[in-house]
Amino acid sequence: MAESTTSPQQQSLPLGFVRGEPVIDKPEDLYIPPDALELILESFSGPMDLLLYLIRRQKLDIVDLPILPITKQYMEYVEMMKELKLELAADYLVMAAMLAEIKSRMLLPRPPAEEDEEADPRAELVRRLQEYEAIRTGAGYLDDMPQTERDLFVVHADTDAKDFVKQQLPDVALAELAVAFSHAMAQAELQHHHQIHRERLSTRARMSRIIDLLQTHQRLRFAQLFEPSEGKQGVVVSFLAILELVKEALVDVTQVDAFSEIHISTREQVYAESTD
Amino acid sequence: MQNQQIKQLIEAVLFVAETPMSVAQLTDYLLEHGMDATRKIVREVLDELQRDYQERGVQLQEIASGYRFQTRAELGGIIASLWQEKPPRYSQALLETLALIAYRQPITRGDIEEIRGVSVSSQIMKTLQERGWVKVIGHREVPGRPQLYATTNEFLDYFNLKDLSELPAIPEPPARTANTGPVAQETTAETATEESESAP
Amino acid sequence: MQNQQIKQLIEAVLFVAETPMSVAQLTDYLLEHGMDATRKIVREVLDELQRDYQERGVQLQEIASGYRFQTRAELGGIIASLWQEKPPRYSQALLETLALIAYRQPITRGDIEEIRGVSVSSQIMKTLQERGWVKVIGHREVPGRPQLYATTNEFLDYFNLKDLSELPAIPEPPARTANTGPVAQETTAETATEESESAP
Repeated sequence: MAESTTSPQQQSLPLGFVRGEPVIDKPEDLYIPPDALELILESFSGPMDLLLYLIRRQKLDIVDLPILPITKQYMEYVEMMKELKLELAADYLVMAAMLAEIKSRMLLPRPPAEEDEEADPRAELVRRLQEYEAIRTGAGYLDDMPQTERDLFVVHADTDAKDFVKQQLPDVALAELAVAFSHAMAQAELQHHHQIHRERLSTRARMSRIIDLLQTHQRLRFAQLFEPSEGKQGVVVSFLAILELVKEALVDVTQVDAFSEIHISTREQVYAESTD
Repeated sequence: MQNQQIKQLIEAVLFVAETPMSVAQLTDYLLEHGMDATRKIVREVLDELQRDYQERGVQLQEIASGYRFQTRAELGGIIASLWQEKPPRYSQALLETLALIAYRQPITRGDIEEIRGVSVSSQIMKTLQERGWVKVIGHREVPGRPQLYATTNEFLDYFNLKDLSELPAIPEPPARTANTGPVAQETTAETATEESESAP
Repeated sequence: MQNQQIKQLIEAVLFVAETPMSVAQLTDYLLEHGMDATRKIVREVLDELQRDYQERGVQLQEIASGYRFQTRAELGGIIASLWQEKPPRYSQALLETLALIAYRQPITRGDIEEIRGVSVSSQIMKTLQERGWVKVIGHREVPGRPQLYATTNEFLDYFNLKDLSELPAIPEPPARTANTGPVAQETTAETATEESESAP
């Protein structure tokens, strides 16, 4: 068992391999302990592997395969495998049947009228053995190639570059905003079935500005909210903004006496004073 | 030759190691692999490597926990773009919320929800405020004292606007005069505009 | 000076990139950063870097999907011991299956079974596909439409190959005997693939 962990190395003339390890020469000799035998038998990667092993062990020529002795030896191995109840048996039995068939065809007398081209019953098996042997060689080449994670390692250097990666913020185009607005309004129109008036933007903006001012000045004189330089239109906008703010219950407008100074304060402010 | 191999090995190990390696760790590592190394030798090799990489795209840097290879400091900014992702896109919900705040300010979340017919997620309001485009400018004095939202100067700057009056005009909502059939009601703002344009 | 900077940048990028980078990718990257680069320049810089690292502990290797820095192959065993885990070893059955796909692609599972004389375990095909070494590239148009397997660039990368022609040659498959059936189709498919692969 300990042998199975030793590192594999290809021999010059491999007879067979147990997971890449060269196989001892005479597995059929009885002195081999059953454990080892099982290990060897289990290690054939298939019937072709076993067959190739048998041929190579006896230094036989694949092309002129002596089918009788090979079939006999092959069957011996398969019997051993059956005794050891190895699961692989099915594929090996298919091969056994094929060998038996070739053997019987070789024993039959050849009809004289056959063409020259008439295949040797062994031809197909020989072809497969040759191809299998080529592939085994290829598998060996692959195993010998320098492999990532085994023979070489991809390397990386550290970098502080990731610190420079900025989180990108989405871009929005002004037109997108207008489209989004009209989309939202169209939705509202469909949902609520009531008329939504187009508002004067400047009024809305002015409302924001007044509330903003009220954040810093608790009370504002009415006159402070009008900028003469804005002209008549500016006065109207400011006035509309104040009315709208009152309507939306955002500000309070107070006047102590008729014609006295009018004051604007936030509702919040009034609320705070009254509870004090 | 032995020294050449030690140098190659130290170099490779430093490039492969996940963490920086100290002189002591490197020396132990070499000794474990049967190499005749001392701290002095290792230190000399590290000095040599540092010189070798002086003008290269990566450099051997000594930091508190040992030595490591890292990219040249000046290249950081350019290399960063290897990890730079394309900017994400805002959702339609966010854009509509922003548009409503821009065109209808000051406005409460409730107002926005009423117009859009769906609730506005806190995440959207948070994103807009973090971006610096929207701020709370007060409360409406009604039960619950909802916050009033307005756009900021940063918002104007981003969209290259002098003031809100420069926001693009938006299509009038579809007219609902008495003799317009049920179809007109349901047309979207866009088609309504086309209609009014094609009308003589 | 410009060239010196391009070289440092390519070197640094290759050392930090998560995947190998091709000449085209590197050229695009440089152009995006306002550097005056052509594929020819990039190729020259890569050649120069390969020479610079010839005798070092790490080397610049060209593989199927581009260039990457990796440790010197001779140091493999020693460096592997930095990690506790043993490097992966693959069974003879897996290697034979992989070799069949690599050398005889495109190939069906039935072909593999015929040559190996055993049914191919699903586990092996799963492992090969999970490792990204093998993929299905189509079907053979015969009854049952069996899937055709081929190897991937990751396979080449893993085995340190630029393309399939770098695999050591094995004997060509022996011609089938005259009275064996439907093979003609297969051979045409194979030569077609080889042609397209050898074209750069």
